[in-house]
Amino acid sequence: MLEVSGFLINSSFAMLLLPLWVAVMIILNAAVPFVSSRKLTLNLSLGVSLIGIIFSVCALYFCLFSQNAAAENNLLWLNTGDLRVSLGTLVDGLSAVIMLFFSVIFFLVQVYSYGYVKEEKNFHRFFIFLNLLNFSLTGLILSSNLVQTVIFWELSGVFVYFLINYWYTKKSASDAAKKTYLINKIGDAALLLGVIGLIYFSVIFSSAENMILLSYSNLQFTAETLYSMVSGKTFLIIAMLPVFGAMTKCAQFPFHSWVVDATEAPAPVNAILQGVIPVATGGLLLMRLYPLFVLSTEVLAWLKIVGCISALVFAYVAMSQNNIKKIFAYSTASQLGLFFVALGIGAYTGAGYFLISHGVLKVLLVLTAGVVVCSMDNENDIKYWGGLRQSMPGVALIFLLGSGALSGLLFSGFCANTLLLANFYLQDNFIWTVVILFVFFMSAYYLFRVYFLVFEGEKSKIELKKVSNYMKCPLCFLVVISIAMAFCYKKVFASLVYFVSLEQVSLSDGGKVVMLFILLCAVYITFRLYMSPYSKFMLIKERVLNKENLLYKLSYNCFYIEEVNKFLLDKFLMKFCRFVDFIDKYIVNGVVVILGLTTRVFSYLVSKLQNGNVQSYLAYSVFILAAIMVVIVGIYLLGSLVGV
Amino acid sequence: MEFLTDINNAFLPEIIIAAFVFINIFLSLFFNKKFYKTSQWIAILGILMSFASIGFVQAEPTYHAFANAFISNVYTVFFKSVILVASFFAVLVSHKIVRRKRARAFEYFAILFCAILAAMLLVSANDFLSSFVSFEFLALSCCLMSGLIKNYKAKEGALKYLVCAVVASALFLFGTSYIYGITGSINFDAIEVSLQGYQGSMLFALSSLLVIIAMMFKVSAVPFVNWVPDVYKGASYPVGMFLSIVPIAAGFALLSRILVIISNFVPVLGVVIIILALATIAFGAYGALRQKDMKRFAGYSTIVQSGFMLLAMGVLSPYSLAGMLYYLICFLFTNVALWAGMIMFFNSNGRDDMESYKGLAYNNPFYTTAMIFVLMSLAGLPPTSGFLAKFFVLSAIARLGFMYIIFLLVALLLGAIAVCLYFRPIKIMFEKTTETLHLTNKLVFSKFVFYFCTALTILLCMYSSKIVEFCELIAYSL
Amino acid sequence: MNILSILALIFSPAIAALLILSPVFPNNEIKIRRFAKTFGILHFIYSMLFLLFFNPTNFGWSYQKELTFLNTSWLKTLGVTATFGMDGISLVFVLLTSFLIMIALVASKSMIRTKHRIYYSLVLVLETAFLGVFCAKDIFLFLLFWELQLIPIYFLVSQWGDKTSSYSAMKYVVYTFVASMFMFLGMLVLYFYSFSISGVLTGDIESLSMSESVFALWFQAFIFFCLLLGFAVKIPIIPFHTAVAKAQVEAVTPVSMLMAGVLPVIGEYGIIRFNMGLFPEVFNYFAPILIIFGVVNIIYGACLALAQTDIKKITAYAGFVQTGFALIGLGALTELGFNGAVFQLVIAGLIISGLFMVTGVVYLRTKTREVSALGGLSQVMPICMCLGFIICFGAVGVPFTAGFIAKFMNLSGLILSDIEPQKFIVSMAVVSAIGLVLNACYILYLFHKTFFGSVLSQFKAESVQYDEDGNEITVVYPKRGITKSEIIVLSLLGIAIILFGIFPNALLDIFQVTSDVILDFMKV
Amino acid sequence: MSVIFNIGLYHYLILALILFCIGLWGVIACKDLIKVFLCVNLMMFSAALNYSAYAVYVDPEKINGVVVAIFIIVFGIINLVVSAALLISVFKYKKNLDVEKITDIKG
Repeated sequence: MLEVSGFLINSSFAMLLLPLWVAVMIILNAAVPFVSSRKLTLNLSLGVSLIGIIFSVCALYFCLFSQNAAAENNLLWLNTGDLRVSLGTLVDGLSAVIMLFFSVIFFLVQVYSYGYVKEEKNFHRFFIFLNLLNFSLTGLILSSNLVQTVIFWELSGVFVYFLINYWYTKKSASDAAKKTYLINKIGDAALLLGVIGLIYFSVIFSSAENMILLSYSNLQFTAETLYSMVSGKTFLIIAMLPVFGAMTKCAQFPFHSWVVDATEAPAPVNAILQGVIPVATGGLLLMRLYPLFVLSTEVLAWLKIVGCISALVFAYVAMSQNNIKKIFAYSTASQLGLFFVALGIGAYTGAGYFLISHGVLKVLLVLTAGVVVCSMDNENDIKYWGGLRQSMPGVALIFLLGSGALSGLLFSGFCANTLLLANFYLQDNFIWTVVILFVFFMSAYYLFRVYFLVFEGEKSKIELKKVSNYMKCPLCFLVVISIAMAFCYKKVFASLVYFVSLEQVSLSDGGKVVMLFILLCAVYITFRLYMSPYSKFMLIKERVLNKENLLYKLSYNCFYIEEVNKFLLDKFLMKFCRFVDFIDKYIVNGVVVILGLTTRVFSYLVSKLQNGNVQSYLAYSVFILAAIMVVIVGIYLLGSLVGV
Repeated sequence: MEFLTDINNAFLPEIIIAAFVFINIFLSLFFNKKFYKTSQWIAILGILMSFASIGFVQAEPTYHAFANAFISNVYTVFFKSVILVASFFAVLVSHKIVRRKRARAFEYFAILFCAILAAMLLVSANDFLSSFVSFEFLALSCCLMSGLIKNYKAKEGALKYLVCAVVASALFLFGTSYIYGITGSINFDAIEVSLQGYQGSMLFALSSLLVIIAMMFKVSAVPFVNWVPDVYKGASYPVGMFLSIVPIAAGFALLSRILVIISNFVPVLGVVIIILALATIAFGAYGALRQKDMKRFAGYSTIVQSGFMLLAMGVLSPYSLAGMLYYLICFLFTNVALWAGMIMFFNSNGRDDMESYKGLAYNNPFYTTAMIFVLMSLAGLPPTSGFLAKFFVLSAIARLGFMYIIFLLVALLLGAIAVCLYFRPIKIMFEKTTETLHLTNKLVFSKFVFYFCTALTILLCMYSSKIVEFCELIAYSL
Repeated sequence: MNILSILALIFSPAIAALLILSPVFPNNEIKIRRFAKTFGILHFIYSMLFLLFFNPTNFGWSYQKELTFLNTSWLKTLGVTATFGMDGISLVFVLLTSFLIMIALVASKSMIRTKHRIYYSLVLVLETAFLGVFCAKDIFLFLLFWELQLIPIYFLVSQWGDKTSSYSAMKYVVYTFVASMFMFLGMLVLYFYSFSISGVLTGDIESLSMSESVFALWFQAFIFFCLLLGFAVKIPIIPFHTAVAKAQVEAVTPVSMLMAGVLPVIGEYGIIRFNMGLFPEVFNYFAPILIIFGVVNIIYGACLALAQTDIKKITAYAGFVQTGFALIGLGALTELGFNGAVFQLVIAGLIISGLFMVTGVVYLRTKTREVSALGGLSQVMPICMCLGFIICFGAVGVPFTAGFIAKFMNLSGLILSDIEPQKFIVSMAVVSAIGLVLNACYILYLFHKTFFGSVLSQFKAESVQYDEDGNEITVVYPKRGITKSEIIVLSLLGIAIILFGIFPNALLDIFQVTSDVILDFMKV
Repeated sequence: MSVIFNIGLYHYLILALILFCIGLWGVIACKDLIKVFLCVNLMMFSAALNYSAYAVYVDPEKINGVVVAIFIIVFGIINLVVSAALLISVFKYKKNLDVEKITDIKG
């Protein structure tokens, strides 16, 4: 078994290129007009994902049982000047775990997607880009060095862009795609800049010829050298820039708005965006670069602050939204905020587990919501829904389990939440503990609010459409995964994903009870508010959940962040651009125009001079002659004066 | 018999031209309807004979003829051949004028030959008297030529030319009279001898300035420049072509020879000439920018070109002189080509305003292409000889020293404006128009001149090495 | 290699142009076009042969050849010779030029409707001028070919462009000419002062580079800036861009492609060859200025592009941004930056001409360039959009397109630079990273406004058909879609962009040794 | 008094200069073309005066200046002849010899 997995890992380049090849095959499939078959496309891409799963299981096995914890393959790609960039694969615990998560989820999402888009005209395009995304994310997860990460990082952004832009005739969708890409581009630029800064130091300090540039396997060394060599400020800037990259991909404040707008995308894409992308890009990057961050308390503090703001703000915002997709989007931002806080506080393993667990559950929820939305004829507003449990009990159950798990009551979500809480609690950090509990509370509130509003209560009038089984099966699998995850934390996850200098902790039973109590409180409040009206709660509902109430308005409009952004863009950036345009048109160009005009004026003067009167011609000549004579006489007089 | 030896050794071409003047006058007495057509052939014959006889002239070492009044050396021979070539082209393209003049065609050629003779004399004049005589002679014959055709504008042009010419010669005389007074001699060689050890004085400076300014009339440079477009407009095309080259070449020959003698004693003269040259270029360039008439445009263009040649005069080293000579050669062919092109156009539809060139490119691509090359050469753009010529002249200034860089810069920028003005006719030729214009020119001669000279403008750029060497050789002989 | 004559490489286009112009050639639009196209392809293949036999580890000039007339040098007495040669950088640019000319000739099929004879011959003459600049070994030969470009460009812009293109062509020519006059001034001064020092009158670049280091520094700086001004207008560096932008916008598409693709390369080639090659000391001193210019190009260009509503203007300004990155690389004075600059130049040539092609295709169909009048074209011209997106992402700098590598190299070259103070370099890098984001902004803005959203009624497909399954297929009206030649153009550009994105060393290895030599020279 | 009556070279020169200036002034200021030509002649003759004065005082052996002066007189007359011819033909068209009227070609 170890040999087999070793062989597979050594051929990991093939694993990387497989999705690309499949994408090409699908293009060919789509290009041949009459033979093109949708099933073939599905089978091809499912096949790739399956191979991915096998590969990652092997990788996991390899990492668990092999002596050398990491396997690395590298290929020199760009060699110029001092720069020697390699592309390669690195299979270690972290990448194996995330690879497994990714390939499994991707497999399920693809199955779901088939059900989702099988009627669409551009069916093949969807799968082409799914496979390309698969390629880029595989490359990202397996990347052996930071430069490669940058490359695949940006690449994944492009394919995400295309996936969101799937319905490009819809203006909102294409705008959302643009926004997503551009916001991510900010992160890309920051990350690129950070990596270039790191390159500077690694080229200068470690000039070993055959070393892989910014390789992850000796990142620790690089980071420590860097820390010892440069000033704290420089180090902080360099370490901070990748954090910004991760913030955009993980939709942290203030780069969150793309994930909200991207809900225009098809549901599977949405699931990938909220579940897979943060794990495979931002999360992975942060965990990879953790050796760098650990050295600077400022960076960790920054992680904490950003995460805390996002977690609180977006959880709060999610509580009042009506669009189901937006609720999940804000929920994603909020939960990933928790991940940031966890990393900031030093809970490396716990944060990783939380991240993956959240990924699985968020995919589950978004996909479930997708099923519901599909059957409700693309109605997103939960106010018009209700009582769906009768018509689709299975989905309702899955949704209930999913929200329970995500809010931390069940399965892997419970494990993840307890882990986080333990880390906060054990570090004697009371304020953080309160904050995180508050976030848990709010999460439970908005998740169950959705459940109650959608599946319980009065039945809505909208007629239900039949939903393909392709869309329903993956949901069950996801629940199973979540359950399975709950059991393999200690044996598998914690032994693979760890940070050497940080110890792993677990929550005491008392803490678990407290947490469960708070969560149940939240569920109860929600239940009382939305399910069985209770007079006292109704009062709250009328007072607080009122369109006129400031708190509610803030929550409903997401603290007007979007408006502020828009204001900045329209009033500031565009004004500035127009100002530059003005300068260009009237000043830079104006100088040229004026020069041209002077030429014209001169030529006009000359033509006026040429008045046809021969006497004036003579007069000009005599005048010039006299002028030169005067000058010469002057020179001679001056000369004689000086001579005297 | 010394007289005859002089003629044989130094004056053969001039004598042949003079003989043809008389032949022409004589022939003009016999009027016959068919006979006048031969006048052009006779003129061609005269010029060819004269050109051939240049080979018999003593050029090395310098030959002093007629009691040292005229000289003959490589330098003068070069200018004489330039003048003869230019006149040859002028004769070739005067077919139309011969037809129009009919009986008086011989008179026309007689005056033309007078002008050639005068120009050649001016080139080889070696004292103030001979230079003044040929100066006046050239002015008068050019004046008569430009007033030859029967319309008011020609007369007005001729009148303006005459007024300017006589004032210029008066200035010339007045200036030379003081130099005569200072040196006690009118002969250039004697002046050079007597000036040895001379410190220079204000009077000398002023008088040489007068002489130089008077010469500016011949080379059509500032300050005696305003007559140029008016006279060209009045004159007929072949005369315009002649005027735009021959007097200028002759003027430069004399100017350079006078400058060689006096420039050492007048320190600011070089700068004055450079400034005048720059002013000339500016005047020509700015004046041509608004021009609507092709003939006047050609006039301004001539001013620009002569300004560039004058620029080389301000430096007066063998190098710059060689540059000037090379420029002159290029200018000769390019300008001939320009005028020939204009003549071709004029002969086919009798119009000379620039607007009538509209849309020419679409029906006469070959003509247009050639014309573009000509204009590019005048503008100094590659791959034509004009580019090299400008390069040569400007490099002479660059060689002078860092203080002259400002002049160089101004010259270059004015050159850029010159590009602007030479693009104008091209632009007009490419403008869209409804009427189709065909050049119905059946005259082989003007066609030949046009295309031949255009080809030369390009070839001169490529096979320039030998020519530049040749020019340097000539410049050293001065 | 006997068959590889650099003279044939340079002058064959001009000869082909003469052949087209000559009365012997049939005045048949199709024949002229085919001939020109075939010639372009053959010329590209021929120049590829040069690459095949090129020894990339060669230090000096290869394929040297002097053009003699009657067995004497061109201007022997003035020390000016017509010597041509190629080193790695020249070769790369020659290949680019040949490729872009080929592309432009293919693209001309649908864009050029009148005066084919003159058009194709002018393009070929322009090619000779371009190649001559890259291969000239003598400053005056360089100048000759430099100014030779103006004439074809003038006609190409004015005759086949928009209504006001005549004016802008004139403006362009005069503006460039004025700047090149400064360059001329610098060259003349250099030529004579090196003569006064070395005693040899020569215009040969290599010999010149030996002598000028004796000059006073301020004098070197004077010449340096004279030359730089000439090159700056060609590139264009920002305050000198107005005429260039206008001409690019108003020219017909293939001409815009050539102008935006090759002219910046020529300008920066001049900087590399003269400013770096002749004045290393001064260049070391003034390199930060180049970086500032580069950053200004990026930011100012991007802001301008964002404020425009004309798709071609946006594209033109996008070109400025691209060249700005190359300027940064040049100014950084590191091997990485230098290689990145050369790489970026080649890639910018491909990318910007590609963008111009896309906008040209759109303009040809829709007859409008206003963003507000466009929209939803993805449904009527999907192929154009797909190919356009490759180029667009090349411009944005997405990995595995060449644009990414170029920008990555330039930025890291900048960071690695030794220029003091460090703060300056860092802030410049940060600003140019912001430029990266803005760059993406306007390019996506352009593409979204043009291609996405609901299709405007005037662009709707003419008819709708159904396939066997009953699905609706929009049948694109032939005039509105895209022609074969356009597909070829766009896909060739796209392939090139992706190819160099995946195998950057294929391009880099050609000129690395040359750039090493130049940079070693800089360090002395 | 002796300065005035002992006539020497400078008297001639100053006289010539005055004549020249008058001539120049006349050329520029006279509206009548005939006057203009006469003034030109005045200028030329002033030069002739210079030449002959110098011939006597500076170059007494060869007296080249006198020869020049004679030529100047001859050419002055030739000028007048040619100008007369031109003036007549211009007068035919314009019925006028005012300089300011003869401005058909301009611009």
